[in-house]
Amino acid sequence: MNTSAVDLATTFGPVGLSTPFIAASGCFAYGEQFAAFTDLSLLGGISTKGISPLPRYGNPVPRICETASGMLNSIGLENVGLEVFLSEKLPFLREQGLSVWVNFFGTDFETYIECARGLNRGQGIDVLEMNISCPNIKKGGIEFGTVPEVAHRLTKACVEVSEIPIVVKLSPNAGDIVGMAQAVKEAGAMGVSLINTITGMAIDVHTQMPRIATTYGGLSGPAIKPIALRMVHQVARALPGFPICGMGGISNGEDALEFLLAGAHCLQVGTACFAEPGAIVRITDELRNLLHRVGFSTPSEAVGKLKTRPQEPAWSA
Amino acid sequence: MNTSAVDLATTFGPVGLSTPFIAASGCFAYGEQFAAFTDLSLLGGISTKGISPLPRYGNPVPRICETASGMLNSIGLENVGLEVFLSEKLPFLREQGLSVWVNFFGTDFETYIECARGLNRGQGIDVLEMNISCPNIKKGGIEFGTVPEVAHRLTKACVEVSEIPIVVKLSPNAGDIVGMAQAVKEAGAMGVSLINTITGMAIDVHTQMPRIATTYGGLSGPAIKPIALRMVHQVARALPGFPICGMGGISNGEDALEFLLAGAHCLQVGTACFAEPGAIVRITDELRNLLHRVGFSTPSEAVGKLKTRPQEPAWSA
Amino acid sequence: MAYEAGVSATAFTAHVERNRPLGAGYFVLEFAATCETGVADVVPGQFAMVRGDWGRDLLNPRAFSVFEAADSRHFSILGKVFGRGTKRLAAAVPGEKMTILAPLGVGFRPARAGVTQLLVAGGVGLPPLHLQAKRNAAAVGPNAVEVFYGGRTRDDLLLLEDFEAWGVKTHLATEDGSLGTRGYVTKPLVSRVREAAQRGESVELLACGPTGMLQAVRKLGLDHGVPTQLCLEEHMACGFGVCLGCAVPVYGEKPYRYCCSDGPVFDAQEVRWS
Amino acid sequence: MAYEAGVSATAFTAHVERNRPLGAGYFVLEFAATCETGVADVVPGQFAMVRGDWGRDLLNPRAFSVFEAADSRHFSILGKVFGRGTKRLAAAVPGEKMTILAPLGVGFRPARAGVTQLLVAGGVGLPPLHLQAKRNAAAVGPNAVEVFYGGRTRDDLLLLEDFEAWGVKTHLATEDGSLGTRGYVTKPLVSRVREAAQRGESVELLACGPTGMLQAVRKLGLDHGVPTQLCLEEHMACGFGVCLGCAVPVYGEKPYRYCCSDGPVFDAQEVRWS
Ligand SMILES: Cc1cc2nc3c(=O)[nH]c(=O)nc-3n(C[C@H](O)[C@H](O)[C@H](O)COP(=O)(O)OP(=O)(O)OC[C@H]3O[C@@H](n4cnc5c(N)ncnc54)[C@H](O)[C@@H]3O)c2cc1C
Ligand SMILES: Cc1cc2nc3c(=O)[nH]c(=O)nc-3n(C[C@H](O)[C@H](O)[C@H](O)COP(=O)(O)OP(=O)(O)OC[C@H]3O[C@@H](n4cnc5c(N)ncnc54)[C@H](O)[C@@H]3O)c2cc1C
Ligand SMILES: Cc1cc2nc3c(=O)[nH]c(=O)nc-3n(C[C@H](O)[C@H](O)[C@H](O)COP(=O)(O)O)c2cc1C
Ligand SMILES: Cc1cc2nc3c(=O)[nH]c(=O)nc-3n(C[C@H](O)[C@H](O)[C@H](O)COP(=O)(O)O)c2cc1C
Ligand code: FES
Ligand code: FES
Repeated sequence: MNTSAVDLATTFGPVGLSTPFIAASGCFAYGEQFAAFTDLSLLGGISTKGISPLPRYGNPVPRICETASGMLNSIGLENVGLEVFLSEKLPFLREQGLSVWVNFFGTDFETYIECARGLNRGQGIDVLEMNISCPNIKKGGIEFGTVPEVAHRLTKACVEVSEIPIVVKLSPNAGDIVGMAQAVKEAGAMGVSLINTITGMAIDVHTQMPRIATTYGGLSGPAIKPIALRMVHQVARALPGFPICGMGGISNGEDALEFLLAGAHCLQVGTACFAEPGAIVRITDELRNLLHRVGFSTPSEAVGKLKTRPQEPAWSA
Repeated sequence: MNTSAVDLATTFGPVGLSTPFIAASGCFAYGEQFAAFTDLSLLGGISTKGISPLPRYGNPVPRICETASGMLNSIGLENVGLEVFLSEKLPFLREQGLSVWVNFFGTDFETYIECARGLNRGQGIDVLEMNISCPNIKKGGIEFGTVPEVAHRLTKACVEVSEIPIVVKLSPNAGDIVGMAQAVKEAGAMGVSLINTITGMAIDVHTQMPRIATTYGGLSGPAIKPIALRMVHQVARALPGFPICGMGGISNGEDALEFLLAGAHCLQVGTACFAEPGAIVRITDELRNLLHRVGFSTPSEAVGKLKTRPQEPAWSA
Repeated sequence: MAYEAGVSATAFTAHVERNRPLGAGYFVLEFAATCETGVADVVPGQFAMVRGDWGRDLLNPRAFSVFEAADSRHFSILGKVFGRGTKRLAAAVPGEKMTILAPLGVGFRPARAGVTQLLVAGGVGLPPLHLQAKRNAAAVGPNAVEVFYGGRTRDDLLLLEDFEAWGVKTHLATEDGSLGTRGYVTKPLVSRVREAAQRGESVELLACGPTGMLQAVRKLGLDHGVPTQLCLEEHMACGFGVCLGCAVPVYGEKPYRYCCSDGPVFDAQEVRWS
Repeated sequence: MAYEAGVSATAFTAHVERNRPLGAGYFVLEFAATCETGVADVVPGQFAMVRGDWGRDLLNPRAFSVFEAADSRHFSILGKVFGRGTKRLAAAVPGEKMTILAPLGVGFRPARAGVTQLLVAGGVGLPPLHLQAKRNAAAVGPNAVEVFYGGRTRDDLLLLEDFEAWGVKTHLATEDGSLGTRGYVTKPLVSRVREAAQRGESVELLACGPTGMLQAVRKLGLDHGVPTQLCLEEHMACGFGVCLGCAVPVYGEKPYRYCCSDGPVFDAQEVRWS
């Protein structure tokens, strides 16, 4: 198949990407380990494990469990912290020739702002991806991700201290995803990432205990794809042109194209990388072939191109 | 295995059930077709396809599609209407010796009340299951299922005209499931059913059209089980003792016990019945064996018996 | 009207006895049921819902016309690799356990003396018409049926030797002209229907295949006033009338009937297609 | 400290060459990789992440100790049917394609002259210690290792003939007394450790098996000041240090290390178990 006519390069707001695929936050650590298994230069970008001002050591075990076509995790936002990230992890990422997205969070307004400000000291960061859905943080964390007004204030405060564009990663646990997107857009976010994991639970009936130590965890993988796709479509329709980075269960080229058609401008792949470290490279090839087959020559041509069904003939009775 | 010691009979508020299993609304029609494939008397009960005051003919096709470990549907609440239900469907149900739950809905306050009042004319109905999550109804339907204050008023209005206990079926699309449960409880609901389907979407990349005619549909099946279980647990913890009918992806005995442990008093099985009309009978046997194995002699003994994990030893550093 | 079997469907377990690849992604799966079933009384056009031990990923069973039913324990389906489910089925090995619901739905009307049934099959629409041809060639005589069979290329035209053995006349068409008429199967069909009209011969049309073909056959039947039965496909979750997923737009009192329980065979006049 | 291999893991495709059932749900799967891999250099205790073509239902690969590695293209695992994944693996047929990541993690320290390694295996904890016994019996001598092997019943004690062939001494225990000492394998182990202390013999403990057994071995090692390595199990999504799912509570600067990349073999002193 002659797919050389397809050029996968694209843009996400002001950010240029060699492909629409970003490795999803929390699923690629800081990229180093993947270098052994896959050619990092074939990715469009990497979103790092969420960074907080201070290091965090994460939640008790067990932290993960498998569910039907999905998995639950409660890692507890473990990360090396801002300073170690800047000095030990960022240089490696910067050298890979791909778009560097730093996912970050705080535990309150002050630490969010502190983290955004601190990351602006780093060289070569393209996007700050602000995670406002921290189910595993106790104090008030839930409001950042579910109350539009709070999200608005938080976003605004971080945008004010950042030269690097801020993309807000929304929580699917919000009742009104469009309201959330609108709120952060008005606060100056460059775009939104959606969706983060959906809060879920599993029980071991033999021990009668929750399967993960924190009782609840975040559901990811193919199981959530229909929900993710719907949310991307809702936001894309409500806020035309506003950059959306879509994710949730993408595991092959068709999944990827579904998200583009629904209105995502670029994509993240998370859970699929665990079982198959080369997943993104395979999916990239599959998308290239598929775009060619259905007649698009770039990913951006496909963005939001969902067709409406022909109306059924009117009912005669 | 001697499982005769396990007695599956249980109660749901004032309603006695021979087993905790109710066939889920919309997945068993009015029960007739299943009689050819399974022994209806082995079920605890049946919840009917949702009934509205007037017949409804449903949505354009395609109405269903498969997703990873789940399916989307947009049937459009097609049903025979109140009068035909009472005269042609209810008599059959009443004769099966099981608990009769009539799922119902309206398109506004008046038609909800009209339907609840009308169903009170029927003989042998144990529960009116009020569906307040009608994603496929255009006008304002969404508010019934997502705004606690509106749900409260609607429930109260229906409770006032009904001798038959009303159980409100909650929508997982609500941002605050506990707030919804609380609101309908205070309005006089006897209990809650949760969860209904989660709004989702799928796209056929070859035609670039939505896979179901209405673009969005309701996601059901094992994919949603972790989310359903979490919501049951949240409501059970917040409203101890308040009857909860749990559902969402139950397909075997372990799934059923998970829902009981999380706090559901009885259970519904929907999607699993399509691939296997005898699914509920199999699951009932599996639950009986499992209760015996883990040491419960009735389902109600297991309700809410989730154990907490032992604390991890303190961190020494 | 279409014809319904007297025997009702049951749910049963069956083992794959044989998986016979026919080339180009087509395969015949032969099943042995673990108990007595109603499949022996199948009416061509009736179908089975089939599901393997596939875990929860592929949730819904798949619908297949009953291709052949030797006795109450043995039957087969003819499929083609299309998506995830048919890929699994094509790879099924002898001994593999499947869950089956069959025979379901309403099938084709049998042939009767004096009326020639023109059986129009496109691609994977062959199985019910293959069975209809076999049954009626035996019961009424080889001239009671004629087969119009179209595909993309010659590899899509299967089991032609069977029709020959039964003495049933075939009219073949391929889009690439590699076998029979070049173009759609409706080309030879139109000539045949015109010819029948000129000769005052009674014919009826029975069709199964892609939607485009069915639309053309429907129009042909309606235009010429020829009784026409169409075997339709809709996405199905249950196959026995409870999910209401498989609606077919119809003319009449209600806007929809159900592919699984009112069909899959419908009268062309009833189907509400623009 | 535990011992890390010099060769790094790769992701590759392998086909099942043979599926050898060992009774009581145990099985050995022999794989042939489609390319050169690093498995030949495996250190006992290192593991493989294994996943079949299972659809999306079972999302995560499963971890298995490398049981044997003949050369850079051939290796095997020894498993036991436990849940959905091992059920699938137990039913794997020759030719079936699997995706593999191996060899991963940090394995056991090799034996050296003058120190007897007491290898403590419980149930499905056998594979890495079977390999350790074989390697070290050959490299250092049969007396360099002794095997303590426990199970519920005699059917759980596999491949005893191998140890005999290598000249390696075994101490067996079954909970029901059907073979060896009745009770836990720690019973003969405790006597052996006491005996060594009395004789001034240098020993170290290497253990793999159920958590209860590992806790007992850990306590024994710490109480007697005997160097002890434990091969741990944690739920894993990736197997190579990126999901952070497989945390192991440890003493030290940080509260957790990772079973897949820092282990699965840990020093007993490091493990933070109450
Ligand atoms: C009454 C009836 C009889 C049929 N007889 C045959 C037959 O004899 N031989 C044969 O090869 N095929 C037959 N089909 C079509 C067959 O059911 C589909 O090809 C098959 O479902 C595709 O499944 P898949 O898993 O490969 O595709 P996927 O794309 O994975 O299917 C996804 C979902 O869509 C449904 N679906 C996809 N295509 C169709 C379709 N064309 N019709 C209905 N549902 C579909 C599937 O059942 C499944 O639920 C029949 C369909 C119907 C309704
Ligand atoms: C480093 C390591 C080496 C192992 N070596 C072997 C071996 O050589 N032979 C063998 O039979 N087993 C071994 N195991 C255990 C094996 O991975 C589990 O038995 C297997 O994952 C159970 O899978 P399942 O699909 O049958 O169970 P399910 O209950 O379906 O598994 C569900 C999920 O839980 C995980 N899980 C369940 N039990 C365990 C467990 N004990 N450890 C880790 N994850 C678990 C699964 O991997 C899966 O993600 C090893 C585990 C680890 C971590
Ligand atoms: C183990 C794990 C850890 C994650 N950690 C983070 C994180 O630190 N920050 C964040 O914004 N999202 C995190 N996510 C969410 C993913 O980035 C992604 O939004 C989600 O998993 C859905 O995509 P997927 O189905 O492709 O995995 C994590 C997901 C997983 C599975
Ligand atoms: C085809 C279909 C039709 C449904 N119709 C209704 C309905 O009429 N009223 C209602 O309250 N729920 C309806 N439901 C939701 C189910 O009753 C149930 O809440 C949901 O499917 C989750 O359970 P499950 O995963 O076991 O199917 C329907 C579900 C399906 C799949
Ligand atoms: S397939 Fe369920 S009603 Fe027809
Ligand atoms: S299994 Fe993913 S970090 Fe260890």
